[in-house]
Amino acid sequence: MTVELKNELKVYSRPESLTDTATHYCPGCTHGVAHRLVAEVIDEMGLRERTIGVASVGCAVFAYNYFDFDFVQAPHGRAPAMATGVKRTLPNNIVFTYQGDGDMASIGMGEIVHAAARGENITVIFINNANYGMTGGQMAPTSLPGQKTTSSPNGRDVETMGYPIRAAEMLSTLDGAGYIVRRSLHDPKNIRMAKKAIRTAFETQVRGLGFSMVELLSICPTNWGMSPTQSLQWLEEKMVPYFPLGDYRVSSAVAEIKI
Amino acid sequence: MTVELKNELKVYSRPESLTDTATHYCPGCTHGVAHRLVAEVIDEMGLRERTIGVASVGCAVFAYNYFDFDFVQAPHGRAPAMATGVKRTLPNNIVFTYQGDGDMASIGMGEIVHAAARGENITVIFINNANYGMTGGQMAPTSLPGQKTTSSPNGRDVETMGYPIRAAEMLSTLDGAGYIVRRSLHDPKNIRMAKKAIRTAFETQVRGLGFSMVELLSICPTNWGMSPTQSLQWLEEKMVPYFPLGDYRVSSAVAEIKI
Amino acid sequence: MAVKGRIVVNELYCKGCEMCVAACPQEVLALAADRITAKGYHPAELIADGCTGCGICAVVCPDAAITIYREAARAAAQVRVP
Amino acid sequence: MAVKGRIVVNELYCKGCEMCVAACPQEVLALAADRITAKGYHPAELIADGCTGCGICAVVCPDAAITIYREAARAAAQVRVP
Amino acid sequence: MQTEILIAGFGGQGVLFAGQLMAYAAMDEGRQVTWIPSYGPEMRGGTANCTVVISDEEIGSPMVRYPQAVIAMNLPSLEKYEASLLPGGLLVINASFSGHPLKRTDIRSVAIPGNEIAEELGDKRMTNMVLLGGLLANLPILPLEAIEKALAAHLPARHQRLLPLNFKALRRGAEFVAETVGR
Amino acid sequence: MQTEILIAGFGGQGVLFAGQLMAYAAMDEGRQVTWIPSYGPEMRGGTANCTVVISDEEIGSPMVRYPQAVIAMNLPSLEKYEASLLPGGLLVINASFSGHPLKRTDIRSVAIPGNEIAEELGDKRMTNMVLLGGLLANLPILPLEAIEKALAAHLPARHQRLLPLNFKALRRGAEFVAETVGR
Amino acid sequence: MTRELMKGNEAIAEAAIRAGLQAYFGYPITPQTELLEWMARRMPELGRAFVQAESELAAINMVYGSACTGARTMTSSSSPGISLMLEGLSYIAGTEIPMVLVDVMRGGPGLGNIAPAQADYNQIVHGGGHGDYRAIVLAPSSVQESIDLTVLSFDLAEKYRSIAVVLLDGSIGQMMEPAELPAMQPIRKTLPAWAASGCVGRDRNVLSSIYLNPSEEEDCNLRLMRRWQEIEANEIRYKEYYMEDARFVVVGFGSAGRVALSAVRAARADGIPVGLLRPITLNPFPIDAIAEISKKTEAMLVVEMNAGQMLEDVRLATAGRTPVEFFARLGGIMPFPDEILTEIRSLAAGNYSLEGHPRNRWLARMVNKN
Amino acid sequence: MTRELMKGNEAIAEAAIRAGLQAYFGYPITPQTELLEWMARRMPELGRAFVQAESELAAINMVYGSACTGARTMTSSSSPGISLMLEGLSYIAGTEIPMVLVDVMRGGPGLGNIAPAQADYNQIVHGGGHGDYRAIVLAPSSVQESIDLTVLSFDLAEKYRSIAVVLLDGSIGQMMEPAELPAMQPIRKTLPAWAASGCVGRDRNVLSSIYLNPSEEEDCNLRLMRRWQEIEANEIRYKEYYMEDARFVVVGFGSAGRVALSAVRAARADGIPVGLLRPITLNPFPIDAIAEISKKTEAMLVVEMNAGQMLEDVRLATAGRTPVEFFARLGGIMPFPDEILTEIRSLAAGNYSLEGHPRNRWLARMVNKN
Ligand SMILES: Cc1ncc(C[n+]2csc(CCOP(=O)(O)OP(=O)(O)O)c2C)c(N)n1
Ligand SMILES: Cc1ncc(C[n+]2csc(CCOP(=O)(O)OP(=O)(O)O)c2C)c(N)n1
Ligand code: SF4
Ligand code: SF4
Ligand code: SF4
Ligand code: SF4
Ligand code: SF4
Ligand code: SF4
Ligand SMILES: [Mg+2]
Ligand SMILES: [Mg+2]
Repeated sequence: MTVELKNELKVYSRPESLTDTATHYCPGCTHGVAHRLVAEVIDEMGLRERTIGVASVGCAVFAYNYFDFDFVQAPHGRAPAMATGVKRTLPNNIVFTYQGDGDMASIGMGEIVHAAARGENITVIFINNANYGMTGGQMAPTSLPGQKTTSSPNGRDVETMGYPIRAAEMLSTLDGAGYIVRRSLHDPKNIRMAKKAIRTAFETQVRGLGFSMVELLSICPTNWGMSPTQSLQWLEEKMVPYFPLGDYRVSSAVAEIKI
Repeated sequence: MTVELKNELKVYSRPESLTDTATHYCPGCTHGVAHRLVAEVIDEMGLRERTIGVASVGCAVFAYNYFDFDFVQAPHGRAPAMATGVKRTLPNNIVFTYQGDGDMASIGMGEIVHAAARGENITVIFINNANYGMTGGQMAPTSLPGQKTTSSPNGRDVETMGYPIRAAEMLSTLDGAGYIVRRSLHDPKNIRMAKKAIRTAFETQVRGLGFSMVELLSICPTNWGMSPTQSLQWLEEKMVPYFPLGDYRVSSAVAEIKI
Repeated sequence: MAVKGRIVVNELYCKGCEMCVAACPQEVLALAADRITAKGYHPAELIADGCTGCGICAVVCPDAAITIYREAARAAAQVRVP
Repeated sequence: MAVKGRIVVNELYCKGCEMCVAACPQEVLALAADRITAKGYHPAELIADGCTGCGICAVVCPDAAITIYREAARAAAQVRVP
Repeated sequence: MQTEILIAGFGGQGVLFAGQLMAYAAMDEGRQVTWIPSYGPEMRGGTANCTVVISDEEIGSPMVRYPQAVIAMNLPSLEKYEASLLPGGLLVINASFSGHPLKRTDIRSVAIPGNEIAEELGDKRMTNMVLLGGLLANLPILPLEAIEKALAAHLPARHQRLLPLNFKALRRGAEFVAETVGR
Repeated sequence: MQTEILIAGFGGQGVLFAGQLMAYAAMDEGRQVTWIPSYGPEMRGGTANCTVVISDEEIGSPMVRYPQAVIAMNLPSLEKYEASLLPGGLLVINASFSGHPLKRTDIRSVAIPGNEIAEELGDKRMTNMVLLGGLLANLPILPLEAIEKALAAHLPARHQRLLPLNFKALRRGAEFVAETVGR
Repeated sequence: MTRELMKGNEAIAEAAIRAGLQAYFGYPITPQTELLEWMARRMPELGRAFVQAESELAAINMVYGSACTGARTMTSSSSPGISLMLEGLSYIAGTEIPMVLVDVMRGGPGLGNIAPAQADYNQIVHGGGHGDYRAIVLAPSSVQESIDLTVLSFDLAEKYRSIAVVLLDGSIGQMMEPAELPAMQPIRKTLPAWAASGCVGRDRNVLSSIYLNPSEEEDCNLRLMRRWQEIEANEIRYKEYYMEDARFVVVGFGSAGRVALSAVRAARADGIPVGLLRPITLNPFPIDAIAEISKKTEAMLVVEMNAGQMLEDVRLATAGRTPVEFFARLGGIMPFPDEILTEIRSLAAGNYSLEGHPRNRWLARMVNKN
Repeated sequence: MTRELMKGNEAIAEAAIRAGLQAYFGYPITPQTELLEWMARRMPELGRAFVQAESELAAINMVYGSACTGARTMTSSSSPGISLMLEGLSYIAGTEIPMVLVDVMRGGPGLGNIAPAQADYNQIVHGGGHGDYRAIVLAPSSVQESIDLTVLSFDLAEKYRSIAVVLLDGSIGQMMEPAELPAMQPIRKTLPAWAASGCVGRDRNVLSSIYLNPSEEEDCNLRLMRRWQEIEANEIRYKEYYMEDARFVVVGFGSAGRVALSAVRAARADGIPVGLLRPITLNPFPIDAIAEISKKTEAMLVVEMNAGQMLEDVRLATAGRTPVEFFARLGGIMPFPDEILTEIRSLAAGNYSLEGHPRNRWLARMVNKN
């Protein structure tokens, strides 16, 4: 049906920093939400022409097709190193990586720890969806104990497969980190909080206050084998308890940022 | 001079688990102390024939020449992965890595974090001497702020070179870790405490209680440009404050171990 | 009397994930059972009066497919969305 | 009267680092200025009476070059060293 | 003699399984056979396809440039593969998705309302079987019975109860006769 | 004409610097020259050596199998390199470390109590200069003055005050005359 | 035993298990992932070691450790993942211990794509890692051959204390074909004398790739070279088709060889006297066989799914005796039989030369491809 | 300018700086470390970017990011470290952006030792990374040439949007020789159009190595191949010595070529008509020059510090026209002039053959080495 409004006003529309391209993400995948939030923040801060994104290897490997600013694409796990190279060469540009949990917390562990330890003045958007989405749902370092994946067919056995890694907590032990928080994308309230955190992270970088990372709990309906809405529920009920939302490192300087 | 004692008793001599080879270490280098302590513990626990050591790349690369049991030698930073391969294949053997701070905390960060997260049932002897000894004294992730090294000739500038990594604290955030402590080798009292910790770490492995690591603050007279005794003092005055000695993770099961 | 608003779903982007449908407090959204997009999805659409232009559907939409309009009078207030 | 002991320094291993010298509570150790080992180091040696066999020198010796002896009577007590 | 069939549609339409059934059947019939899927992130995009080659001698390429038959279960597949069909080849179209006119005039084609028939049979998931039936009726490389044997053997346990329905779907699809496309 | 000299001793005896001085001097004299050290973990073991090649034409290998001259500043070096010396070559020995008999009888050699002379001059670190002086006195490839110029130019600022002492050490060493080793 | 319809990746995994695999370490990557997933299910249920490593770098070093214990051990990956394993492979070669690597190649360079390619031939055959070392390289062209060569790879690796690589492209890994698996072999109980397994009642074993003294390193290198001479003498394998009366010969390995076979058949049907040589061991390479052929034939055609990597080895073997022409599709495209047939016809029509480089002629022909 | 006595590693570092280097990323490894240490001091004092990376893997990817901005950027390492950079190098090649890599080779395989070697020729010249790509490879044989080729490498890398490698062995890196440095070049102010530097007033630039669609990947591969044809046409460099009347020719690069020169001189003194060809670009390789020589000479001798890697490229170029013999020392040993002289004498005495493989004859001669 079509609703008629007299002298209506457009109060929200697709952010400018997104291209006019439909994503390849599965229906309901919150990678899309994370993209949108980053784009909205870049728009609101007027950073589009200054920003250089670093895509990683994962379902978001094609992020450069969806963001309307300069982008480079890193080998699996190496985005923080690549971002370091970009930022050190162009210190006045805004550089962020967009990485999945397999990319950042598994193969890319060395690079993320050292980027944080160096206080590299970059921003990391970390998508934790408790599995390797792109390759078809294998176990990630973030997969929950007992979680069934294609590489833990009987559920993750912590005795042989180890325990999930809480990246935000771990990286928060490093002095170079200015802002490290965890948020979730499972409902409007949390999505709004996620956006605020992304804003703060970019503000941290703009002010040169060191390494910033926002971990976002995200769904993978396809590999979780659930509908998008069921997935949101699973995230809230299963993931949030294991990956508590909150601020893990907010340097005093960052704490002063008012948005 | 020679002292004469009537019916004397030998109360201490070189441990059996050390070969009759003089080390290539510089005079006073506490790598030698760490070796001796490990050998004493292996002797006392009667593990010599069960133990497989994993040498890393650093001044201790030739550790296999000095320990009298089976040894393999890993690529730079990969000792925890190699140890995992050994331990998973021979679960009843005792497997430990011996790694420097460049090896473990720089290039090998990914492997050590994941070995700990997996709760890999191995022991890690981590020698923190605040620099890359073997290659001639470059900055390590553990080099102190302001510390002059051949790759930080004007002193480590935390703004551009980042902050020292406290490995014990960081790894302690991982659920797979059973025993993680930091000790120092700068005087007899601390050396005795270090030995006790090494004993506990191996007991942890023998009992199958998960990943264990003992971080040992160690001197590098040659590259620090000091005499061995000056170096011990520098360690105590400069390193200990930045790398507090103590127990960072002792699982309840490990806490029950009586030595 | 409630704010008046409306939304437009861009069918180039919409994948019929139903997240907006589930999130809409006014329950005025549903997937168009009769229609499929070029990509083969049933797109979301307004199915009843009562949209307040609250923007919640846009907040949850993973594909940034939704545009929100409000009646000028109220919109003036300009609650930043989302 | 103090425990009596003595030490033997194996010159194959000793590198004259002086850590034992610095650590010995009885100050009965010194480097042999007159002698050098095959590796070219002045080895440590006992220079005076008074060694108690406390084992501290062996505890600090990076090259496990030191063997400790004690007079049987007291040694019986067997304070594990180090 | 060698026959190459390409089956394409949305992920979830049972495209890959339909192809595997033909491969199992061909193997049981003692023929040489290869099955190869499109793989990887293409999944994400939502489309999937697989190629089945059935032959009497050692098979060369498992991938085919000009297949002898195509099952197009959705519009994008039809647009993508109509052109590649071998002249005189067979095009099986899921009519539920498109009535749009064909460009080729040198092929045989049959449009089957797969979804409708499946829903009419009471289970939307039968669409692939309906179209497979339609293919085999017009390209008799394998007897329907062989497919049914394969179904019985390889339908996941939790779906075995659907066996009869699958058979029905095959038969219903087999009732459609292809004709050469005219201007 | 090409001359190859190897200088070996403990780390810290100034072996590498002595070689570099010859290289600087040779360069200033307009000769071709290469200097190459032993490098890497060998340091740890405590021994160090370097090879200097001085020539009138483009130099091939900077490493040498049979040097024409060897300065052995300690016992291990003497044992290691005596054998490699070219027949008729010159062996300069730091007598402070060894009086032990030579095996070769086809070479010239000179034993100089380097440490004693250095300590007598008041600075143990002069040992390398004493032996270098001894070498150049018996293998006149470079004038002592050239070495002195190099010293003045390359002695670290903090050691410049030791310049005269270095000169003295060179001269003292140059007073020793080599003779062919007899049985 | 009976034939089953199996996916290449899964067939290789099960074949390795039945060959007595004791430990598997790997990391997911398309188009190899099904192999890891099969191991993830089967190895634990058999009580054997399986670890999904944090990276390929970790995986190869886990294999390194496992191989040091004398166990049958392996990993698998695809192009970018293999590049990350090269340091480890060089160490393993230098340590002279056996291991098996399965490489399911995809399109490159870089992230490239996941379609089938053969562009890592040089990396695997001519030593991607640092230092002088060689690996035995086996190249299957079907699911059945993948099974057979996987089993063989373990035996060869152990016989020569060498790395053995099973090298295939994504299409073989992803394809289903009927094939027969071997019977389950029992796990070897005795350990090799060199294994690091605890020095019970023997002197310690040390396994390392370090020889600080160059002359000892030279000895190690010479030992490796001489072992390789043995391998060259004993292990060269290849398959010939229609060679009796062939005046033209196509050379291709793996999928390219398989596709070429269709083209050769078609050409034979046209009466063109063409044969096919399909190398099965890419290393050691069938140099003498090709040299012999080059003495008897008018011209040869090398077909690859890369820009002419094996081509150079073929040219080296022919030593300028016979013109060698080249055809390839790149970047994940498999050549189609009709394309190769066209090339064969052109060859038979006398379009070949000893001058210049065949790659340049091919590039000229590729001008209006795509 | 005046000659200074400089260590190879430091001379290369300063030469790169004077060539306008904007960013350096590296990790310590013997025998390359002095290069990094020089950068650690000089780059910050010039206000340019220097990062001691956490690993070679990180270093090459920092370079990747930096190169994407259009800056002059480089890294340096030695054998094992280079193996860790191969995935990144493949990505950089696939992204078609310029960068410079300095590889100071040491003894291998594995950890091996730190003595001078040339055993990574194949890794660098024949693509150690996955996929079809090539890098321009320059091989200096002295400190002066190291300086000159380092400067050249930046120009070539940018001209062809290619990786340029300066490949040397530890002895050149560690050796001091008198040499002359170039004047300091100003840093380029303008950015190339393709650079990712912020999309101010232009459409966005995206730099990646992905072509999910195989036919686009094929286009990329073909584009790389055609660019390489240009490079082959324009950039081949080599140096000839005593070639006029040479009936025998020695071929060697870098240090091996340098040592061979002493031997050739000595042989000439003995009246043996022998010359030397020293390839300076190992990639592209002086194929035609060698082909020409092979037409005019009785026999050739390849001398390397590896087990015969460049040897195969020389044999390929000679296409069986001329016997090629081989001599090498391995594992960190530099051949000595007298050894090569012996080989030249033997060659002149007629000890050469077209049959069999020269490597096998050399191995036979190596029986009682060491
Ligand atoms: C070196 C390397 N190893 C493995 C892969 C295969 N690979 C592609 S994406 C991926 C995992 C991605 O998972 P994650 O980072 O969690 O992203 P998601 O898809 O879940 O968003 C892997 C293993 C690769 N491309 N490169
Ligand atoms: C892949 C690789 N990179 C670099 C090196 C060079 N390297 C050898 S030891 C070492 C650092 C060792 O430092 P650390 O681990 O702190 O040990 P230490 O010598 O201080 O005890 C480095 C960088 C190497 N051998 N391999
Ligand atoms: S696979 Fe999972 S993560 Fe990837 S796009 Fe689909 S839903 Fe999103
Ligand atoms: S360099 Fe430092 S760490 Fe290495 S042996 Fe010498 S003192 Fe010890
Ligand atoms: S949330 Fe967006 S994509 Fe999903 S159904 Fe609603 S409009 Fe379509
Ligand atoms: S704007 Fe608010 S009321 Fe209107 S459709 Fe969206 S969610 Fe429902
Ligand atoms: S501590 Fe050991 S090595 Fe050092 S001087 Fe004393 S005995 Fe010698
Ligand atoms: S045993 Fe004790 S008293 Fe005796 S020398 Fe050693 S430290 Fe001194
Ligand atoms: Mg993920
Ligand atoms: Mg260290």
